[in-house]
Amino acid sequence: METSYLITLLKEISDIMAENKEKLIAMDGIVGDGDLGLTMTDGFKAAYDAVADGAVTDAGKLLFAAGKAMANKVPSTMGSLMATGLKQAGKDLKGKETLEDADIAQIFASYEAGVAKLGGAKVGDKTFIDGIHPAVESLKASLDAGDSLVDMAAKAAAAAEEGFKATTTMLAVHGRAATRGEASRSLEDPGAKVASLIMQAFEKSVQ
Amino acid sequence: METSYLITLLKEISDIMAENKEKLIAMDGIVGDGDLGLTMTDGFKAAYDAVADGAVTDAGKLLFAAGKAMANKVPSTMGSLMATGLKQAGKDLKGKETLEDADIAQIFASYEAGVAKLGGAKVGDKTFIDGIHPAVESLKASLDAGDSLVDMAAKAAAAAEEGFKATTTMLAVHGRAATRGEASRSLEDPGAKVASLIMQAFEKSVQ
Amino acid sequence: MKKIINSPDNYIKEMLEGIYIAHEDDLTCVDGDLQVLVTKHKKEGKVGIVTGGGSGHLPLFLGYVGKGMIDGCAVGDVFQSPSVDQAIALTREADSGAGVLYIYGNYNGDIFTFRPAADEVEMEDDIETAEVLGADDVASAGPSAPGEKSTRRGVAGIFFVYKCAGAAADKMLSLDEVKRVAEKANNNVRTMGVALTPCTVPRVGKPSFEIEDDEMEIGMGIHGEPGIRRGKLEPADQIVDEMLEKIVADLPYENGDEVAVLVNGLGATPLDEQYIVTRRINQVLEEKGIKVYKYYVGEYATAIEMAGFSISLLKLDDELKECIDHPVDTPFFKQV
Amino acid sequence: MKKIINSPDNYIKEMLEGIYIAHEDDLTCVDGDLQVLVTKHKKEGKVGIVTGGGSGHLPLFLGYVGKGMIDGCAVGDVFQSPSVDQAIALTREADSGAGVLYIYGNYNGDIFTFRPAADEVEMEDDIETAEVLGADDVASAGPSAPGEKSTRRGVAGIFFVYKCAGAAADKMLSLDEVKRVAEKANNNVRTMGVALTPCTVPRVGKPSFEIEDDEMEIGMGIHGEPGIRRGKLEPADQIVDEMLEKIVADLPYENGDEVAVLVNGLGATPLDEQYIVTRRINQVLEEKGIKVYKYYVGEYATAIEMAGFSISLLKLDDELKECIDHPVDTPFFKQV
Ligand SMILES: Nc1ncnc2c1ncn2[C@@H]1O[C@H](COP(=O)(O)OP(=O)(O)O)[C@@H](O)[C@H]1O
Ligand SMILES: Nc1ncnc2c1ncn2[C@@H]1O[C@H](COP(=O)(O)OP(=O)(O)O)[C@@H](O)[C@H]1O
Ligand SMILES: [Mg+2]
Ligand SMILES: [Mg+2]
Ligand SMILES: [Mg+2]
Ligand SMILES: [Mg+2]
Repeated sequence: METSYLITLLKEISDIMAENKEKLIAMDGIVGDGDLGLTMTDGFKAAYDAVADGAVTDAGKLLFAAGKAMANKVPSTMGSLMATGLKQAGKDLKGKETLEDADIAQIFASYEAGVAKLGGAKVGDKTFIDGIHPAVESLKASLDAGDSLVDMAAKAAAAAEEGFKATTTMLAVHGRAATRGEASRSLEDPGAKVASLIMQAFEKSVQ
Repeated sequence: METSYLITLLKEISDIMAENKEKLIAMDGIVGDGDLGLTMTDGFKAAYDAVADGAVTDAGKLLFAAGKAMANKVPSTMGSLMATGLKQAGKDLKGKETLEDADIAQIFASYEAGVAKLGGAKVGDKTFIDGIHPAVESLKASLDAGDSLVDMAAKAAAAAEEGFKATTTMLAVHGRAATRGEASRSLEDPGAKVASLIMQAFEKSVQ
Repeated sequence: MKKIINSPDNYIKEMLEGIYIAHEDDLTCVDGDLQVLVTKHKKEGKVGIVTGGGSGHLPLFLGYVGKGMIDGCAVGDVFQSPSVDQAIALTREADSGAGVLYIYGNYNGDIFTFRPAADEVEMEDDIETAEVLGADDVASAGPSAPGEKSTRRGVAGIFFVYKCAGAAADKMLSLDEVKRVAEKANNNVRTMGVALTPCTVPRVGKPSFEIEDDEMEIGMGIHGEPGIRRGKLEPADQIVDEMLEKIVADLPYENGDEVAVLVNGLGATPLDEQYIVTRRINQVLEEKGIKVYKYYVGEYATAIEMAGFSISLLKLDDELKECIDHPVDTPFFKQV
Repeated sequence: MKKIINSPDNYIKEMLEGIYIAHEDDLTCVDGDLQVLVTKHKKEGKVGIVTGGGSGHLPLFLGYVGKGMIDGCAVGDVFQSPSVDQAIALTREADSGAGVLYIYGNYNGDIFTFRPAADEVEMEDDIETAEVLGADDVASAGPSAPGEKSTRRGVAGIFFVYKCAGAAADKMLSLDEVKRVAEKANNNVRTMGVALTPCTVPRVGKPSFEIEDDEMEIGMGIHGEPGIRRGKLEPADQIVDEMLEKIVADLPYENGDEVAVLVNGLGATPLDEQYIVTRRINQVLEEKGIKVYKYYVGEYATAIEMAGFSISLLKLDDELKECIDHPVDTPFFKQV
């Protein structure tokens, strides 16, 4: 695949955040300050806009530039984490001018690693990680199983959505939601929803 | 009549203001700042309380003391004007230990004169004066005609109420209501309503 | 009524107790009456400046009692005048032989308090007094004919009158001179306000007026009295333009004239919005060739928890500029 | 949403423009970026103190940039962090050879901004940096175990950290010493807030939470996040008692200990109510044998137009008392 596919992917992510803007505001309004819809919409749009012209063809440089744009645009908790995920993916894919399925899987693995490194959250902490991690695991399994890209994406999206749904069993330990202790358990984590949306966008991008 | 009648009169005035507290707040809320119900209730109560024990029997001193108490309690526009009316009546009745009907009429004439002197409002300026003035005129006429006190009071109360109603034809020139120019004309003047209430209380006090 | 209070009846008392606690080093009351408040830093031989009016306008009026500004203040209940006796006690305390200047808003309630008080201290204590009545609210009445007394109400612009008179007194000018400076400031200041929400007098318990979620009241009174126009809420720039149009037209300006500007929040307006307003004021005055010597932005005269703001312009000459520059140290307002 | 603005998208830009206009003599921006703000009165050889965080908290954070306090501030969009690049530009400007201390709230968004910036200026510019993270909100998390980093958020109490660190830096102490003083203040300050109404982020357009007319939210976050208890609105004294109970219990006090107290309005709370609260605080602390060295009352850290207040207590020793007494002159806060 050409690296211009990454522009399509970023466009799908940007679009899905815009479509879910109000939903994310509402979800974050319950556990946090309600800004997530704004930061995700503006941030992924900035990421896409920065590379939309196709001038950069190196996959790594493209993802890193997208991350940098997002970091400058929406330097909030999730904004910085998502930007760092993109930048980490950029670092790890540097030099690639075409993309294999394994590279695509690597993008999300790097993305998760970047977020985990900056934020220090572990699986089960009721964060973005709980949405993205099952998806990354699913991508690895699909690679091993030789699934088609379309199947890989569909399974990963389903895994992310499941991971998101499972956050209603977890106790928040990061950010404002942690204040609420046991009362936080039954609430959905909005950052994990973002992970699920990213994977849905991925699924669309390969159809 | 004994000068203790003045205590009864002040009690009736105090009571009628308390009964009309919300109504005065609402009326003043339309043209002014809405405080009139508070100041009239608190002020006339303070006036009554100051003399209720009957220790002072000089009609003049009694009225003056009532006015002073009111002045200290509610030093607002109408509060000061009403206090000054009481104090003027006090000055003019000084030395009286019993009251003739003419003295009673004089109380209200002095009251009007005190208010007019401090406030400088003329008949037709859409103020308290437009309620009290017709009542004072009516009292004079009743005296000349030899009406009973009960009749005097009833006629004066009716005159005050008519005076109050007539304020809806006048243009405000004093206080905040004046800002509104022609738009003020159709509005009832809350200060004139106070005059009408005072005269209603007077009517009750002689029954 | 959503307020952090204990009871409406104790509102003023408890508020004043808090003020004396927080500003113990600077403020004290006269004869145990919390409502009569004077500076602890009395300057002997200086003209005393005192003021007064209703509560509910903090930091007006009592917040300006201090070094370089005014010497004392009598406050009444919410939106109510202090009493004659309180004004008398205040005057006696503020005088240190050079006489006392009353600066208060042009409002019958307060006039009925301070004039009798002045009569009494002149008669009984031989204290020389003078008065200047703040009358800056262009929305409250038309301009007065030459020689006629103004029927306009005093609002936030009285801050500038305190500031200039306070500086003049601090420079040890005579009562006549301090009065002249105060009058000059008073004649040179114009204000207009706009309200977005009403305020609630604690003892009344309900809002002073009703207003729709998308409406504003231009020219409302500082007690929440009806203004000159009720209309749809407009963008900040448009509101500022309408207000400045009225303010600037009311006093002739020439190209190059200088002003001090007060952008005043009425109680519930975020500072952010006040600065958005400041930005536009600057643009408009620049266009009109009026130079801004100094900006004051913040809550200077409120109407309890009203949302909205007012703009005051003070036209300056060299003498007033010097007064504006004079340092001040009061509980609520400090200028270094 | 009832706001005096032009458009939500221009809210920050126009607000900042107004700030630079009104405080032209004291503040300037770095490289034309309005969101990176520094004092015009840079003191050579002094440790630079910088801060940053989201807009919507005026006068926090940028209002404390000035003499005797902090040197610069990077502000983000409403309730959003500034960017790493902005923090880098700010640090470079604030350094004058003695190093730079970051004081900002313990909040991931800001940590993700300032830590990478510190890495970069240390690497590229050889600027020595240190950081102290405000973590005073006792309602935001339990106390941290010894040695563990706090998970509490920073709120109004950061004012005291600025104040003390600012004084230390102004006395030309070293970076290590300024950091030590800042840390001491930070460890000694506790805050708790209560909200009566929500606030509306302009670009969101609707209130951050819903609350009944007779309810309050105890321990709400400074962005309007849910607090620790939603309940019926109580009398002021009762609210204060509950808050002080939590605040005082969180840090051991001995009879005779001295504190500085900050009573902070969240944006729409009248000063009157803040003084009613002050009065009660004084009563309670007196009962507990805690002596108040100084009160600060007013809007120090807001949540746009939220109604409510917070109480911060700073436990003092002789060194911190000296810092508290140090004069300050910033656009929003002056102490003579
Ligand atoms: N350390 C972390 N690692 C990963 N995700 C995190 C971390 N902390 C918080 N999050 C995610 O961030 C989301 C909130 O993001 P955001 O709205 O930007 O926070 P805030 O407004 O408090 O800055 C949470 O729902 C959670 O999923
Ligand atoms: N100069 C005056 N003489 C007589 N009555 C007056 C005068 N000025 C105002 N009033 C009366 O006062 C009433 C308002 O009183 P009040 O509510 O105390 O005023 P405010 O709240 O503006 O001080 C008006 O309705 C009017 O009748
Ligand atoms: Mg959020
Ligand atoms: Mg946020
Ligand atoms: Mg009134
Ligand atoms: Mg009234």
